[in-house]
Amino acid sequence: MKEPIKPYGDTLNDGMVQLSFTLPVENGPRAMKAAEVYVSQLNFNKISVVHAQKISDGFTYFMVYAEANPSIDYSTIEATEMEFEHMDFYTINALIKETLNRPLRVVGGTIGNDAHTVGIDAIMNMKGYNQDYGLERYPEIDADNLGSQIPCQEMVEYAVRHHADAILVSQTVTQKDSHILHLTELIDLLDKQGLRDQYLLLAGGAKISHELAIKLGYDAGFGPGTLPSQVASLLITKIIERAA
Amino acid sequence: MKEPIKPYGDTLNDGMVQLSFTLPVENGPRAMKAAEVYVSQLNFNKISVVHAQKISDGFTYFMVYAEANPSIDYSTIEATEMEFEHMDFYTINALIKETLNRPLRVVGGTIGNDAHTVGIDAIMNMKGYNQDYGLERYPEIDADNLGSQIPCQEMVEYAVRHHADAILVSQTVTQKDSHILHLTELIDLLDKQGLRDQYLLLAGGAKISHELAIKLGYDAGFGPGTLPSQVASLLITKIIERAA
Amino acid sequence: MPQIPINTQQITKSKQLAKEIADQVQLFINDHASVSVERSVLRLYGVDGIDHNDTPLPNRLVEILQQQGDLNGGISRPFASAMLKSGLNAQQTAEQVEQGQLKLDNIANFSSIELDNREQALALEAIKVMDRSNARKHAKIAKNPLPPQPWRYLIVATGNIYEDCTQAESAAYSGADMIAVIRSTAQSLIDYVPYGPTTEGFGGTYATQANFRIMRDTLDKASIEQGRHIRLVNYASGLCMAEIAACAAFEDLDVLLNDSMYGILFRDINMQRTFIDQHFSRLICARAKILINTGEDNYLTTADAVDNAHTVTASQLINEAMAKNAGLTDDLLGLGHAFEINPEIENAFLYELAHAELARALFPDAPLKYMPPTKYKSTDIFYSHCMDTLFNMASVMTHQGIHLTGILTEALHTPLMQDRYKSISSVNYVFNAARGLGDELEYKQNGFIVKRAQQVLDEAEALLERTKLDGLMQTIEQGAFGDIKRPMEGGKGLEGVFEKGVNYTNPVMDLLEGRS
Amino acid sequence: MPQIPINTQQITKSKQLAKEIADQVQLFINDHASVSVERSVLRLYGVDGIDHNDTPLPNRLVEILQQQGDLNGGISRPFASAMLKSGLNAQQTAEQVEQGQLKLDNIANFSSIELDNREQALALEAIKVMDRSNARKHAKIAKNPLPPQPWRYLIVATGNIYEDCTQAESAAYSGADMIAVIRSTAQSLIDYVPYGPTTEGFGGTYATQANFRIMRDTLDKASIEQGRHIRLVNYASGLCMAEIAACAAFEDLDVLLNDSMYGILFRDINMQRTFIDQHFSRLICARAKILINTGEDNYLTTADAVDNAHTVTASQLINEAMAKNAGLTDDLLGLGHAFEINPEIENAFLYELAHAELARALFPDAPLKYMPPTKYKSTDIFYSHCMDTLFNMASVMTHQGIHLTGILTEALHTPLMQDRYKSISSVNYVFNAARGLGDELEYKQNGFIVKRAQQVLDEAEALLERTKLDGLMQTIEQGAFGDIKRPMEGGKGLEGVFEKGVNYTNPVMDLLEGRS
Ligand code: B12
Ligand code: B12
Ligand SMILES: Cc1ncc(COP(=O)(O)O)c(C=O)c1O
Ligand SMILES: Cc1ncc(COP(=O)(O)O)c(C=O)c1O
Repeated sequence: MKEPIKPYGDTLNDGMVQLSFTLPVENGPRAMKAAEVYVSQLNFNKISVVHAQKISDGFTYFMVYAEANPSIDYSTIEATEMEFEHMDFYTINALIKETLNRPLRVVGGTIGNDAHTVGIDAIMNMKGYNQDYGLERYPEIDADNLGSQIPCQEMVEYAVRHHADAILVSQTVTQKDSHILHLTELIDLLDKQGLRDQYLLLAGGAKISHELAIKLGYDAGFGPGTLPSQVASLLITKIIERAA
Repeated sequence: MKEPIKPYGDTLNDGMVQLSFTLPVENGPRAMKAAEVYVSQLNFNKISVVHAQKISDGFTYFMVYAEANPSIDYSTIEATEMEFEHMDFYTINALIKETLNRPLRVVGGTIGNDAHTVGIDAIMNMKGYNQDYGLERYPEIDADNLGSQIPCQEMVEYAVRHHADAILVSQTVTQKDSHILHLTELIDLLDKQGLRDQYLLLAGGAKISHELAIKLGYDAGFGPGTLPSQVASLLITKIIERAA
Repeated sequence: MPQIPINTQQITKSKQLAKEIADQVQLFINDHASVSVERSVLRLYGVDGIDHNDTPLPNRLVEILQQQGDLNGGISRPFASAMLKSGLNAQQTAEQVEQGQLKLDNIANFSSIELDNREQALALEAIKVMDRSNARKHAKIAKNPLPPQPWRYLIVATGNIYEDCTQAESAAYSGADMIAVIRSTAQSLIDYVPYGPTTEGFGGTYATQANFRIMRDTLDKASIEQGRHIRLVNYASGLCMAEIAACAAFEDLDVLLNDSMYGILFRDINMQRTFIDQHFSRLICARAKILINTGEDNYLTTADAVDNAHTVTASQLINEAMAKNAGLTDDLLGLGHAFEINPEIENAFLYELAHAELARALFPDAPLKYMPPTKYKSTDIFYSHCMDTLFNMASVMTHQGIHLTGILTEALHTPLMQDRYKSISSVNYVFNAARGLGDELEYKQNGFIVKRAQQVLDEAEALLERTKLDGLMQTIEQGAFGDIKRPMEGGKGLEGVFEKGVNYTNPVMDLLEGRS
Repeated sequence: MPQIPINTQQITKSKQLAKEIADQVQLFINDHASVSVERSVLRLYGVDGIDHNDTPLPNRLVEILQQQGDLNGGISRPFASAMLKSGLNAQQTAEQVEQGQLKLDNIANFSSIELDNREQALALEAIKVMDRSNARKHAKIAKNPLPPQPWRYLIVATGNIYEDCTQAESAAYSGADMIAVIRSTAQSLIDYVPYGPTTEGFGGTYATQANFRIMRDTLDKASIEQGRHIRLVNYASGLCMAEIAACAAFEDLDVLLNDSMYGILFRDINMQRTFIDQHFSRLICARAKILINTGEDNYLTTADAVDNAHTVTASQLINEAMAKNAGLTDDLLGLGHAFEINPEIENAFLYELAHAELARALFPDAPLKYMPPTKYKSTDIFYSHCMDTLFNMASVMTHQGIHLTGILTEALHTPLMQDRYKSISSVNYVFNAARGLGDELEYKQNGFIVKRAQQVLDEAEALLERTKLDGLMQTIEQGAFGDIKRPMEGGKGLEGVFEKGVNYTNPVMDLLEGRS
């Protein structure tokens, strides 16, 4: 059954959207007209340019409300979702013990020139995140957090040396797509050395989605608010899947 | 010469736009995907759905940054602009005296069921607006501010009775286009009675633009921040034009 | 815990002045009634519904009586007599009268004791309407308690009651404690209460009893879901103040906008009519325990908020005195004020604090209604959002009662669902982060804030002195409030005012005023 | 005007402890130097430019000396000798050395007096570099004065110096008083200062002397347009602290991020290297009157802001003591702290005020650098905007010096032009509306805020006691700051540290330390 949807302001399907942007023009009636024309090219009608403000010589900032024309069919929308049961600390440990009969070995860190470790620390360090223990705390997980700015080569060597089951990489800086650069570099390196299939590869970070991670060749991607137990659940679920 | 422009974030022509809107769907990965797909239909790429928040059962609010594709040619943009010199109190009075040799007669008010008078008061009452005297203060202007919620018929009768040169209408409430309804009602009434050309017709209000006023058949439209002296300047300029 | 040291003698004196002003007006009120007071009596007796022209029956009946020239005796006795004659209930009797099958002029048919008794019985039923509503609200609050103050008040205004419910659900989900359904523009100027559920309003939704019920049901569900009693607010002010109060009592409304002067100043409703109507409406509110909100905040939308701060204070004192004359207790007095100072004034926030603390000090037990910035809101919604954030801070710092949530799109449109969410997020953030701030601070003795509060009180006192001398009606004629002048005989609705005849009866009013 | 009553004896005691800690480290510093200290000397002597591999000449020359095994005598004397030999200026001499036409090992050719004199002359030139910069800045400020505090500090970070200028112009137009050009990620880990204008950085723009000049020119124009001196800020911390300070002195920078421990904790730079480098860099700052900003705010991004508030205080005291050891005066001490408490904590704002007032009370004459919320910023930019608005309020209330403008898109991306505008609008609004608030209020004696400030000071004092006993390096090894542990021999750049030989000369340092 079709489920056509549009943005909602205060009347179903009114299409109401708020936009703000800057145009490289000097403020004035022509600038406001330009903003309106521009927004009309974005498939909107009933365009109100409600605010125009000079913010530098030759630059004007606009606030716009407008009604979007398109309607999409929600029934056709599919998200790339991870499939795993979110288990708790005890269940996960028990399951690892049962399946592997040895600790699950995980190595993680922030690669490239990214120095943000708070995210990977939240997942790996004892303390964990939001009352949820980090992987280091799991008796059945051997977790090594290498820290930040780890060159990809070093990460791979470490994984090989320590017989890791999974490599966890964190990326926070996304300016000029630097996260994609680094994540791709790691995959390429693993590919080149024929190691890609040896490891579960997880990416995470504020702007990482599962969809993006899959697209880049990772096994899973984790965004904001991820709990360590989710990561651990996914790891053991995947390992059981692979074993089967 | 062509002047192609696009929104500017931090690199020329990056097309960066901020959007926010609500979709009538329950939050979750599918909802976020729907937001992304929706924005893609608005002619954007590199879409980041940076925030998704349930705000009611079955409603999710989204914050999005994305890069707009279109580029428009600024050299082709023309705004409907009023043409008049902005004169001061003394010049205007002198000019009225010189041209008309009698007071300029103005009647104004808020028509329809709109009760907002602060705008029309700002233009007409003694006190004026932002250190700029209101029309009542002009010795050469007879200004009658009828107040709010004036039925169109009453406004017209008053204008006829008092031999007005100009009718000034204010409209603030725009919900369900009620301003357009009222402004059109007045024009239709004047048309029907063959009185349209007898008066200078000015519209004003927070969401009135010159362009809109012209479209509706008014002589001029004034938006936020209008000063009484601008209105007076326009009036006398138009009267001189008509006389010529 | 008033933070601002204010001379208690000066407070007593100002309150005394306000009482004298109110008592003067009360003398006038006591001798007069209005069509809408009479219609309210009918509604409380159980008359509802409309005729084939969509005219509400209460209007039809009062019109009939008026056409007969018998209005100055009041509707109660003729209607009681008609009921005695018909032997039917109030609604059926009214229908018969409307259809011309029964007349309203047959008082003579019954003995004065018979009529007295019938009227008294009807009036007791009317009182029960109010008491039952109060009891039902108590029961709801016992299950889902009231949240701590400041109460987060949000408006819905789509024009369509069903769409309003959708918006209200969202507001409740995000934290609203009170939902006000804004009325369609100019409803206050129509001299009847529209009937049934409505879906077409401009800038708001018609206040009808059916709409009240629909929204109350929605909020009852939301209250259970959220575990806090979410109050319903509507507007009484206008030509039907008392009738709307009656409808509100039927439908368990918690709060009504109800000001003794708003209609006069902002709707150009005749002042005599307004004073009469507000009194009866407030009697109803007092009995049904409907909290009232007054509208002093509006003054600052037409007059400058620094220059006219004292008019707000003076008006609050007058509103309070009139409310007390109608039996309203402190806990029901949502006296209004606002955060409306031009943000470009240096130290605008200090002025705001001074004004807010003064109100707090004058009415320590009243759940003050604090209005957000509106007039100086920008079309740059980010800037407006900051203004609201400081307003939220002022509100929680100074322990306000009812917090009208400022909306970042105030200068643009009636709120969209997401606007409301964004705005209440700011309230939630600030209230949590600064909950205890007011209790941590002291204002410097002789500092700017303390001096400013004192100055406003001095000016208010002077205005009250003058008002007492000239009379309130005369002072309004001179434009003392909101920079707006209204003549005593001008404005809408004067034709609905009448002097009570010697034979005037209104046993509901008598009971409410404790006279029988 | 410290608002919080703090025991002055306790302050004196804490400052004494910090001084003892700093003096301990100073003993180590005095005996050591680093490659980057030597390179700074060369820069101040007038050596600039790069070789055919893009290696800066200061690096090449120090490398050559190191390869000869002569580094522990310092670069000054061999270089003076080379100049005597070549008879050319510093730059030309360096080029000849780089090209192998001149050696750095010929000290013996000249008498010790000749060498002393040449070194002394070079050092005096170096001092003039700093003094001239100071004079130029003074002249600019005389024409376009400094605005009142808190100074509105905004960042640009496009990666392209020219695009940065466009953004900086916009920021200045909207009210910025200080512009910081954020560095490309990981520049602090490269052991040289890149050369020339650059247009490709990640998350920021390379700090190069040419980039400094380009931005300074832009801001000079903006200062004239705006009628206030707009300061330029860049980052010293990292493997090139002292060199960047030297470059900054050439290009009239007003402010440098310059912390005695940031590099250790947040960049894993070796602590010995960092302590040595920061000292020389600060000597330069003191002479060129470059205000330093320390980085205690960073601790609260990795450690909890309530639990670790005292580490900020302790670190400020240590940073202050070390800065004083390098001759920096109070007016040049932009000691850092931050508004980083989880907004979900009840009364988070009260904690923030307590922390901000404590800093204010401890360092009454320092232009404290106050960082906005970053860690708990939401991707809902409206919510984040509210957080910044309360931060702005806290800043102006507590009289902070340098106000890092919080950006509503903090949790998303480096600021776009419009983000910066929206954010500074909030600052302008709050600063104007609440300018005098801090002077109007008093904190309740024994209230939450006063007690909290006292608690933090007590904890800081205890940490300083422990640090004094164990030594600063050991305390860092234990993870006392920012929840981060760093070993004494670990981290980057240790290889660049050397013990001063008996023949070590550094006449610039001698002059800066007042030893000659
Ligand atoms: C803290 C912080 C810092 C600290 C980092 C300290 C440290 N040791 O990590 C310091 C101050 C050092 C810093 C420096 C810089 N930062 Co910074 N920083 C932040 C800040 C404020 C918070 C990030 C954070 O800690 N979030 C909390 C954690 C818990 O969230 P998270 O990372 O998303 O992690 C969760 C999930 O994503 C997931 N996850 C994360 N990683 C992984 C990995 C795996 C395998 C899995 C399964 C899950 C997972 O699980 C976590 C828990 O739920 C953000 C702004 C913000 N509010 O987001 C800017 C921010 C990230 N920084 C930014 C920048 C640009 C920088 C600098 C480059 C600036 C500069 N030029 O100097 C520098 C240099 C850093 C570098 N070279 O990388 C930008 C990035 C812009 C962009 N999108 O490209 C931001 C967004 C600020 C901004 N608006 O400009 N920063
Ligand atoms: C003050 C105010 C009121 C006051 C009005 C008092 C009065 N006597 O005017 C009161 C409290 C009574 C009020 C009531 C209502 N209001 Co009202 N109100 C406002 C408010 C806060 C400010 C408007 C204002 O005074 N601006 C200042 C003046 C100086 O600006 P201005 O009108 O734009 O005028 C300037 C120019 O436009 C121009 N101009 C204006 N008119 C004319 C005419 C001519 C001829 C010329 C040349 C120039 C000109 O010159 C002026 C000076 O520069 C706005 C929100 C806001 N911040 O904008 C809401 C707002 C306008 N109100 C609104 C609504 C919905 C209502 C109500 C309908 C709500 C309700 N259902 O009860 C009621 C009923 C009013 C009615 N029937 O019309 C909405 C309108 C939404 C929409 N776009 O449709 C707004 C935007 C608030 C909101 N976000 O919901 N309101
Ligand atoms: C006391 C009071 N009554 C009524 C109203 C609204 O009435 P109306 O429906 O006439 O706009 C307000 C508006 O703010 C008010 O303050
Ligand atoms: C004192 C100090 N120095 C330097 C930096 C930035 O250095 P880097 O370029 O290493 O990120 C910061 C960051 O906030 C800082 O606080």
